Amino acid sequence: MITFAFYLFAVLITGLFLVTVMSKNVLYAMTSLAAGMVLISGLFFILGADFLGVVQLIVYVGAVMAVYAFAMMFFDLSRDVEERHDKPWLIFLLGGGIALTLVVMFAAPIMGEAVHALYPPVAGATNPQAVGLVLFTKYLLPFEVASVMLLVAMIAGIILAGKKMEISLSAMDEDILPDTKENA
Amino acid sequence: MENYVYIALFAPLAGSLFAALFSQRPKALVTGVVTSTLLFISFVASVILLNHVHHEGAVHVTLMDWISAGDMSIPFGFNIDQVTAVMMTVVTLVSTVVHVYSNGYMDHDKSFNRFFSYLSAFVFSMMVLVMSDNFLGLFIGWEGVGVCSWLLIGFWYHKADVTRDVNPSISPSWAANEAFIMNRIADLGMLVGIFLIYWNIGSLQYADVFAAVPSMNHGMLVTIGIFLFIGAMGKSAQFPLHTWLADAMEGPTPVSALIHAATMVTAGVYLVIRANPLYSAIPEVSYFIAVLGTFVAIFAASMALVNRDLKRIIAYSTLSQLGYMFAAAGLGAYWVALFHLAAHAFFKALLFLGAGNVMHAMDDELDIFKMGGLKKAMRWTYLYMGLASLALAGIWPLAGFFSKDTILEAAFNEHTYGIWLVLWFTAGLTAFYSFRQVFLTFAGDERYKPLGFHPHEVQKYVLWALSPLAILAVIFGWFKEPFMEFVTQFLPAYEMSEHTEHNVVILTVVTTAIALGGIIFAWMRYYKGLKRDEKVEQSLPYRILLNQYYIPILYERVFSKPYAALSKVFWEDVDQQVVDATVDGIASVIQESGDSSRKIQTGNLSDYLKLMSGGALVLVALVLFAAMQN
Amino acid sequence: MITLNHYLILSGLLFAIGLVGVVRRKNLLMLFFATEIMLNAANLAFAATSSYYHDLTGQMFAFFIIAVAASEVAVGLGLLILLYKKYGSINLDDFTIMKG
Amino acid sequence: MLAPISVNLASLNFITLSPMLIAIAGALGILIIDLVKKDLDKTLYVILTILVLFVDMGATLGLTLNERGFFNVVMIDGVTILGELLILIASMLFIPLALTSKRFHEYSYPEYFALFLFMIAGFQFMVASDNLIMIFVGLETASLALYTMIALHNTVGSHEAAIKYFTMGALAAGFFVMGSAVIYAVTGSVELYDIAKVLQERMGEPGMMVPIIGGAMMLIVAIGFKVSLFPFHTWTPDVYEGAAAPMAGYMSIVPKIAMMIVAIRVLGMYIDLGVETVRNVVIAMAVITMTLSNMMALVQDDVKRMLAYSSISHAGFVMAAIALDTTKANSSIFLYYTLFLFTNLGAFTLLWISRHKDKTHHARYHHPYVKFAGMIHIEPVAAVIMAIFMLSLTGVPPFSLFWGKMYVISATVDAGYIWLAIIMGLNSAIAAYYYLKLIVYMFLMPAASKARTVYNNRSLALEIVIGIAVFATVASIFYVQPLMHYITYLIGASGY
Repeated sequence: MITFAFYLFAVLITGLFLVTVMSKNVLYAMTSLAAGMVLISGLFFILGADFLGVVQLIVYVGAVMAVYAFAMMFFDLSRDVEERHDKPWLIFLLGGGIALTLVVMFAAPIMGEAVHALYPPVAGATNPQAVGLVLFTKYLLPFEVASVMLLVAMIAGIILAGKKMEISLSAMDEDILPDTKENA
Repeated sequence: MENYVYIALFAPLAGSLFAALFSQRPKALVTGVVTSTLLFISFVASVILLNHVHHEGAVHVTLMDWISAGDMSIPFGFNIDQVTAVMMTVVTLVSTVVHVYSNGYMDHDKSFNRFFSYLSAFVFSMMVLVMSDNFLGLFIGWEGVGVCSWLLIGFWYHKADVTRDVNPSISPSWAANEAFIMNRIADLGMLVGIFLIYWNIGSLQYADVFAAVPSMNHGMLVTIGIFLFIGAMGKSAQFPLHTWLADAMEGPTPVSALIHAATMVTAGVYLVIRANPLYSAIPEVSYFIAVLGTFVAIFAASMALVNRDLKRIIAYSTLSQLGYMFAAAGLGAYWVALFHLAAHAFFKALLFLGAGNVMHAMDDELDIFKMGGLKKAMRWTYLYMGLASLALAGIWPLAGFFSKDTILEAAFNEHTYGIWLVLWFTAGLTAFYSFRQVFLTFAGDERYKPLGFHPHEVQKYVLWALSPLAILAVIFGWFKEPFMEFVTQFLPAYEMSEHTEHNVVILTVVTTAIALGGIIFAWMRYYKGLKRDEKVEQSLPYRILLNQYYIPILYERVFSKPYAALSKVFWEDVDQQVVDATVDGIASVIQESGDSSRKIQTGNLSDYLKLMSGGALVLVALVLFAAMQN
Repeated sequence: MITLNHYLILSGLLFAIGLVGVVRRKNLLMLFFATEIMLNAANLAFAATSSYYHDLTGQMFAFFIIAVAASEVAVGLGLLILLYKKYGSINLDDFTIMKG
Repeated sequence: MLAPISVNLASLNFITLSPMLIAIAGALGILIIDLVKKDLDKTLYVILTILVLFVDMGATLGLTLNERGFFNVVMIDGVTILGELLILIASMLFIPLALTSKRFHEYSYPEYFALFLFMIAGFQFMVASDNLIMIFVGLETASLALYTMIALHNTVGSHEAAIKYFTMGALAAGFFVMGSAVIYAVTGSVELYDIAKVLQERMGEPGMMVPIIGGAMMLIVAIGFKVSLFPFHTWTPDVYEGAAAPMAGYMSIVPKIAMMIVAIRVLGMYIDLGVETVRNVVIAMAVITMTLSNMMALVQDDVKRMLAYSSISHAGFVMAAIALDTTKANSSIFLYYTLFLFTNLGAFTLLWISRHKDKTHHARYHHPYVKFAGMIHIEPVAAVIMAIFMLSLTGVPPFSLFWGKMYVISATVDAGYIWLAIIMGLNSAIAAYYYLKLIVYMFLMPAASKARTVYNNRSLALEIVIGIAVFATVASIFYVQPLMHYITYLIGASGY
């Protein structure tokens, strides 16, 4: 059953992501990306990483895709996008080469006796509980830093898309600059 | 004591940097004052060190481990022993006087500040040269003084080239280049010597090197000695690399006084004195040095006999005196060489600065045939130059008497009577040309009047500044005994044999007699005025001497012209077609590979991403091959 | 029986697909989609390894990758909006002033 | 029900976190000040930032060697301390460059200074950990702030620069996580000391070398991107050209040194394990990088672009030393970058001073060579200083980088890589050509047009920064020895 589910998901995800990278239509690309991510969260559930699956759904499919959707509207990309490709063979050579080498690499007997689980799930805990236990002890610091990173990203997003960027103090001549106080 | 070492060393550097700050600005008196003051501070520190060394022995300072790459380690340090202390004191004293003097001399020069910057930089390099405790530091100072000398000789680089008939030095920039190239040739020899030392001994510290000398192969010592001496020959302008020194007189006169009389040219002598354990071990090379020095002494003196150029005469006399120093050093009388070096520095600097005064008064005219009777206008300068000439001629009780006499005694003592005879005769020539110059300049009829010159004495403070040199030129010789005791704490003592002691009075009388004879002869011929003798002036010997034995022209014919012709051939046939093509080829290959690799940088992000992915693919694919090997 | 290798190979394939997108796309928005695919491929590898080793570290890494992806989207879209407002294009062929 | 976990606060060793916490607190403080009172002068923010950096430096100096904190996520060893100090010194020299006499866009944002401090915290986390997760999060925090700061310059070039950097950075991040995933799959851990242990055991297993080295290669892509090794360097010249000059100078130092520290930790681990492929690949890339970028630098018309290629070349030079993985090589890297920091930031600051709002001498470039023609006649002091920087970059003694080059080359020789040392020497010789080209322009060419080359972006703050840089460049002879001593002590103490 799991075998079947894996292959089904694998084929679907691969197909959907191929659509994402090959389609000329942004809407198709984005929809297939979202669908592919939903299916990946399905794989997460199969793997028993329930919490990760939920996060994947909420953050990716919920937040990130929503942002992309807004962006798409902003950029007015409902038409097919025009892309010029000089050497299509090069692209597939690169992609195929990487795929081949990665497949060879991952075909190695990865699982080994020497590997010991350092942070096994606590017995009797559900996956979110176990994740929480590790996340808020061992990985508390990266977690906090991630919050700083999100703050940075928020500030960056706000000021980059902000109104103040519309004129450039760096390019305008000094005497015609508006007299903004903070620049005095 | 360490602090004094640093003060003495870095005060000139500070002065130079300070003056450099103003280099593009119009004249600012402050640069002259500050650099002079710093030089004086350096002088005071040197004297304190001299005193310290006298009472407590040598001071050694390690600044840092300078180069430590792999197995190579050269600590960068300074060693102030007796010889160094004497050199430091002489250098800083003369430099201080020259700095003060330059304030007056360069008063109207628009590059006043730049001049002081160079001058102080020179002193700094010279201090590095004498203070370093290893050959590499010496070499760096050596190169430093070379560069400063080049800058200073060519200080008036804007003067155009003229033919050799008008000005034997052609032009300041020509003279500067000549000096630099000659020195370069010699420095190459020196560098080879230093490499050989490192190669054989594995260290460049004087202490290590000289400790290793006794255990070394004699042939190698001779080779090293010769190569080092080639370096010394360049810097001290020994035959056949001597032509640059006279031409270097194109530089401002204070430069001539400082660099080409008192300090830089003595670097070669210093090197031989410094390397005395080496040269003591190779008597054949030392003997050659003595012979060469003797030859240069008379050779240069002979050219001074007929020259009409005030500064060139002094330059030749410098050459001649350097010959004396080498003769003494070559004979093993190192302390005598050092003694003459110091004494010579004082009176020769005085002579040059006096000549500078005359030049100033005569609007840069240097032909002594056009002077005469200047003593009325320039009483003090006359006195100074007279004193300095007496000292140079070796008249008792002035400095030159003691130092030169001792050299002659040493020559006698070594039973090298040939050397003694030549040096003795040269002493007469020296007296003659010195006073020929003095009398033609200051005594007799006032030949300048019809030519429309209005000479005047220089500023008071300049004359005052010269007084220390004048005093030392007179009294320095009286300190012969203490000086000997002091420096022989470090240098090998040189004792006269019984035989010499026995004859010392006779020797002194004989030497003084020929010197007096030279002066009297000059007095008879020139005191009353200039009487030109056409027949003599047309005679072959006279013309040979006047044309410096045709050596510069010979060099031009033998080296420069064929070299130019050869260059032309090489340039047209070999260079353009082979070398140029090769060099151009390499250059254009580099340029082209730059241009073609530039194509990687298309500016298109997509191409960058492709390149990056391609690189990643290659790396990961490489793994498969690498793993197959394992 | 599905082993870890199955998951990893799938992850490798997805990564390659993402890479194809990155080198193929000229439209920056769609290029960003491709980078998301690459990050997701890594997520999958982490989650699978985590599950097969019974070790939570992999899930932690995946969790942080999601956070990073979200942040990158914010900054990237900020930049895109800036570009679009200034130049009316988000095609990277239009940004080739600097080269050579 | 799960038993509650109690964590002993003392065991967290909070002190190890203090440098980063100070930077973050400073950034938050700036944001709050901006919220409370708008339109404050940028000078205030500059001073505040410098103050925070000073406190940060104090905290860094107060760290004890070889400590771990926060569940072993934070690791303080000699390399960490050196890295943090270099980051802070470069930052302290960078931030006063905001005080120009002309106004530039980025400095009108108080957020700029907050982002700057966040970025520093990110880099500090990156160098203070051997946990791949922590390194990744720190790296991304810093990078995102950096992209934004570049874009905030708000010129055509800076927009293009930011998008190029961002996109390639995203690809590099992809490789980083994929590489980490491979390593995790092989070892079950993301902590380097643990990874090393497991790898040691697993290297003998048949067929395992492929994923073991493969993971390393993918990390090399990410590392190579950040330190700009060929073929991942392509962003560098474009981004430097588009970014403001101080930012370009900063980027040539801080992100690179942070990533080099990661490289020392990660690649050093592989080399210690005897994976020669990693060493050979890094050396090969380093050699290609320095040679190629030297060639490219030769044909540039713009000084800033030339300096960009030159800094790629310097990075290649240093990466070659990283591949040697000896204590001496690792020490010489830090010496090199300390000296490079002052010289390069100084050179970029001089470009900054000469910056005009419009492009005065060239259609595309702000700092073409012709702009500096005859500079000796217009600004003699600046010309001499620039010449000193160029000579230092060339490696002319006694200026600072000579010592750096000498130590790196001698470390190479000591490690037995004579041919590599020769290539390094040859490359330094080629490099002399393009540095001297600028000197020739400044000293021997007639001045272009006097009025347009007045360096009116100068201000006291910039002059002070240049003064410090010149001093460090010229006086290096006096401090190289003790500095090297200190660096060797720290590196040796942490076992690299």
